[in-house]
Amino acid sequence: MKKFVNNPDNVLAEALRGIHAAHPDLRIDTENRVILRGEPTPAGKVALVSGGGSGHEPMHGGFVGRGMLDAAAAGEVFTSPTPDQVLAATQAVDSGAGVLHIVKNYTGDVLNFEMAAELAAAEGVRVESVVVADDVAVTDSTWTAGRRGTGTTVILEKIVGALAEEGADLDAVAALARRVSEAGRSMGVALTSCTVPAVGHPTFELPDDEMEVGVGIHGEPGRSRVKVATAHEIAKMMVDPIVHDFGDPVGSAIVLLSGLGGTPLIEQYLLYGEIAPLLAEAGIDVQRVLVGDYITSLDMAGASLTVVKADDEMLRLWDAPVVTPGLRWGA
Amino acid sequence: MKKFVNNPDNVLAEALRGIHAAHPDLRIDTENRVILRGEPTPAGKVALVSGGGSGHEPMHGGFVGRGMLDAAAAGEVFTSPTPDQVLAATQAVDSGAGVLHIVKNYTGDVLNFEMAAELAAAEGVRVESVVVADDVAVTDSTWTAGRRGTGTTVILEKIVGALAEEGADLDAVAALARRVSEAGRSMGVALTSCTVPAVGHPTFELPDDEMEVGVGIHGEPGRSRVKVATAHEIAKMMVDPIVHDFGDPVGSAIVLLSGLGGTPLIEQYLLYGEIAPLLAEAGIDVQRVLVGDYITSLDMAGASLTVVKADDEMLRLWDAPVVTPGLRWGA
Amino acid sequence: MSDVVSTDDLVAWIRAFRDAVQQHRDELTALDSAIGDADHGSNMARGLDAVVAKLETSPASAAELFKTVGMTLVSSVGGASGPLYGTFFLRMGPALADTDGADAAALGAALRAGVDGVVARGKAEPGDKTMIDALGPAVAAWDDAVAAGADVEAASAAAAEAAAKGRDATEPLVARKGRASYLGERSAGHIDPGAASSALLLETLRDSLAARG
Amino acid sequence: MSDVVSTDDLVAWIRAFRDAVQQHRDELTALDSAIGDADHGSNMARGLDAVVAKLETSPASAAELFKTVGMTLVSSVGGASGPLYGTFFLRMGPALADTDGADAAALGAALRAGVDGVVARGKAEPGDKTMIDALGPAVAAWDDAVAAGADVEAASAAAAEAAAKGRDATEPLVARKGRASYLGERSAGHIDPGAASSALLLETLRDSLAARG
Ligand SMILES: Nc1ncnc2c1ncn2[C@@H]1O[C@H](COP(=O)(O)OP(=O)(O)O)[C@@H](O)[C@H]1O
Ligand SMILES: Nc1ncnc2c1ncn2[C@@H]1O[C@H](COP(=O)(O)OP(=O)(O)O)[C@@H](O)[C@H]1O
Ligand SMILES: [Mg+2]
Ligand SMILES: [Mg+2]
Ligand SMILES: [Mg+2]
Ligand SMILES: [Mg+2]
Repeated sequence: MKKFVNNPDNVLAEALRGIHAAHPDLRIDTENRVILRGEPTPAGKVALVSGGGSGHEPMHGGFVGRGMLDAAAAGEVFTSPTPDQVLAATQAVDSGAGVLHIVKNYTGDVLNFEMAAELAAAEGVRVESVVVADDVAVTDSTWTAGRRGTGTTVILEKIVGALAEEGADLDAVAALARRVSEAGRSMGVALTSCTVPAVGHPTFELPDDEMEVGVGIHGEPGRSRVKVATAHEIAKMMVDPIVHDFGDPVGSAIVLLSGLGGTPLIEQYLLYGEIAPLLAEAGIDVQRVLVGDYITSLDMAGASLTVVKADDEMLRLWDAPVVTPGLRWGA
Repeated sequence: MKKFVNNPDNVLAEALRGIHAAHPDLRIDTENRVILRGEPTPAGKVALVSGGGSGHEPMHGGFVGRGMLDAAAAGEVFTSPTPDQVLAATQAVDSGAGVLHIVKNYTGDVLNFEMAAELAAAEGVRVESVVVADDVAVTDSTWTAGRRGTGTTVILEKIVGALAEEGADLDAVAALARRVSEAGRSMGVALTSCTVPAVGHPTFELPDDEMEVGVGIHGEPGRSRVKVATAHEIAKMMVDPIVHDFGDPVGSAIVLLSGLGGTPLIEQYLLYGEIAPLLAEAGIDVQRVLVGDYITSLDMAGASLTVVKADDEMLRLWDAPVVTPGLRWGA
Repeated sequence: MSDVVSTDDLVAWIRAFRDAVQQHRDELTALDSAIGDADHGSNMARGLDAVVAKLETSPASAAELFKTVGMTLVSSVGGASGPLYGTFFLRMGPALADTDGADAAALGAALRAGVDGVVARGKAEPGDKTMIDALGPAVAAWDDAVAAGADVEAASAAAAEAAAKGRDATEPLVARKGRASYLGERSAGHIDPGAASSALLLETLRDSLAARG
Repeated sequence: MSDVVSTDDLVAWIRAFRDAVQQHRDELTALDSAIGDADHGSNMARGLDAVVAKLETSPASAAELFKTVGMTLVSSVGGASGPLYGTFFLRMGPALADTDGADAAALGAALRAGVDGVVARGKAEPGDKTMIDALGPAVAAWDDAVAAGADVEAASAAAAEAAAKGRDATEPLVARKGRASYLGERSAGHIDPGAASSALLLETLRDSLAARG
């Protein structure tokens, strides 16, 4: 394993040190592994709390700041945070106006946030939760754990964060969050596995001429393994299932093409150059787009595509100012 | 080779398509492979032109926009652009106030920009050039090609871009550029080689337990090969030669820790967590810091550290608004 | 040898479980690599190390022991296994609140309370390819043994055997819960990591009871 | 066989140089991988393909030929080799401006003008481990051969041999110019890629002149 690490079992604590050093405007609760805005939540502002396993940076800690999250709880690598962590984050940022939990649909995340919400409620904090489940690679059914939550989370945190900043109440914030969540679809592919530091070798073996289609962001294998394809063919593998899953015409959309951590920007742009015309062909009118590493899977080479059907309110809130390490504009 | 590519010999043209699709506010001169701001240079504003081989994204195309570059000429992967390209960029953005060429000190870049400057002068465009040569891994001497230009280039483009935006004349802009250039030092390490698409296999072989110290950004081997070390030891390998090379106390500084393309953000933060205390110990007062992929070397796993000794004017200009794909704040 | 299980016996079990998880850490992670995210071994090891650290001060009762174990797992593991194993122990505690030294029936009832808690939290059904596929058969076997007059040694042996069989039976299943469900058909052909750690839980109970001598 | 080299002969040389570079493309890139950035083969191949495409329309004179070759290389190669090889040919052209069919002395003078141009642009000295270490000895050998009464065939053979020896002699050198200089002592033990392509340049001149039959 070749990584910038000291002790593979101490990656999270040490990465938090670096985040602290690099972003003096954020606060770090070292004990609870929570990343918070420098300033307390203004009275009356609904607070947004997210979190999840580490290894997906800049998500979520990199999206803490004005116009986006109020706090993020950082679990161990690929392991959702514990209820204590989420509770600490929730209590730290509640101004009395309540807290929205933004949860990605993984059993661990759902259970831990659920317990945290119960504990917070017992402490008198009003908590609403939204669970993002946007990965079309996973067949959905009431009998399964359902779809994974991936890229839509980032777009949701931005849009809903802007609404909270405007002073909307918890019900309105939660309602918009659910609307954005339902409007998003994602699909990921991997050219290599990733290596979990504590494990020290790749999570799965992938021959030199094969790739995984329909991967999540935790190094889990995908839905199928195919021969390595051209960027054009890969773009189709990503766009087609999303378009198919939407079914109805999409119209205006916000699009995110995220690298998974080991894929350089030049390849991401090249891939997006193939994706953009396919989206246009499918009648998806890309109003806003991000290309870059926003939701990663350690050092995995690969990319995930997210399309969120966006109405005018979502676009307006997307354009609102945001000041975080990972997304910044308008201020 | 596992990459998002179609034809390995067509990477640049196809990546430009993606940049165009992802950044509708930029203009792309497809024929000359030049990335330009959407709006023409305002009358009286000195224009900044940079460029170099591709494979270092977001540098330079990702730094085109308000407050930074006016145009960037994109060469083939790791190959400096031709004089025609640089001339086309220069002529496109000259408003009559003259053009600053920002050149990294590689023989190819220097020669091609030199020829372009001669051609531009012949066409009546006033051109000044600054050559960045900040890599302390390279022993400097009048008998050699001198030091490579790396991370200081990014910081220079930001600071000097802000001065040009304020309406300073070409002499003032060029003078500041030289001042920033002289104030910067960089040092890079690689955990893996990179793979040039047209070549299809890694540029050099690196055993699983070894790393390269003192690498540039073109996949060239470094100054020495050592056993893979802890993040703490690697931080020392980066900080010590920079501090030593400055000699005099540094005081206030702007710091950039850039991933080389294949290293995820969590590792970069972890490494920066080790670097920050070493800088403090050495009396370097970090006033501003960036951690992330800003100047990359395709899919190389590794990082480079840049320290620019910064006076108050530089800090003020650093904080000025910038609106580019790769750096954005204040607007 | 006694048919009553003391709090010390239960502490010995938890310690033995920690040791077994540490010993099988890489194996559990390898199982999780195949159909999950390669952390089940480190998750369980981290949690049980924290538990054992808490047991430096001896718990006054079985109820207190299991509350400590459950709370510590919930607050130190994360992932799916943290809340699920945590709930398991948090539910076992109250079931033993009034007993001072549990007999086979009481311990069986506590185990069942724990398993019911896991089902309530995780909503897994038998055959979903989860820890329930080891835990469920284990408590059923325990109850059957008790009904047939078994003592704790015999009941725990029957439960451990059933858990191991349940673990092995997860191999051909297509996962419908947890992270492995994302793989669809590709999840078949691998043993579920949570079922494997649950089998260790029952095996260490059997062994630590037997070792009381 | 003639001692006067026609424009067609020179066109044949440039085509032969392209073919040789294409053939040795991977080899040149491998040399550049060891001490550079792994692009010398593709740089030269790209440039010479562009040159050969331009030669679809036959140039009227040697001067026009070399102007086209030089400009095309400058505008299509980039890197260090683009301006350097470009300058080489751009300087050769004027040196042949007044000759209609070059003899050994004229061609030698043109080659020397080209090499002087490369030195002026790149500031490399002999022993810096660059293309100059192949080109310099080549023109010196050419001049010596002409002084000894050689015709173009013999002069080009001497030059090609000297270039190849110069190329091989770069192996132990520590680079002081170009990208290889960043490696310091580690650049020793590898042949310089530019010297290797320059040796091909002289070898294809020799071979294409000899092949005129
Ligand atoms: N809904 C559920 N009910 C019961 N057990 C579950 C459920 N979801 C997952 N599990 C168990 O959790 C195990 C995975 O635990 P672990 O790897 O530690 O957590 P994570 O999946 O969050 O990485 C699975 O092997 C499975 O046995
Ligand atoms: N200053 C110089 N003078 C003469 N030749 C040089 C000089 N610098 C580099 N070269 C030659 O250029 C070759 C490298 O060319 P190439 O790989 O195409 O460009 P780059 O180094 O820009 O990638 C070197 O092998 C060397 O022979
Ligand atoms: Mg996990
Ligand atoms: Mg090059
Ligand atoms: Mg797991
Ligand atoms: Mg080269």
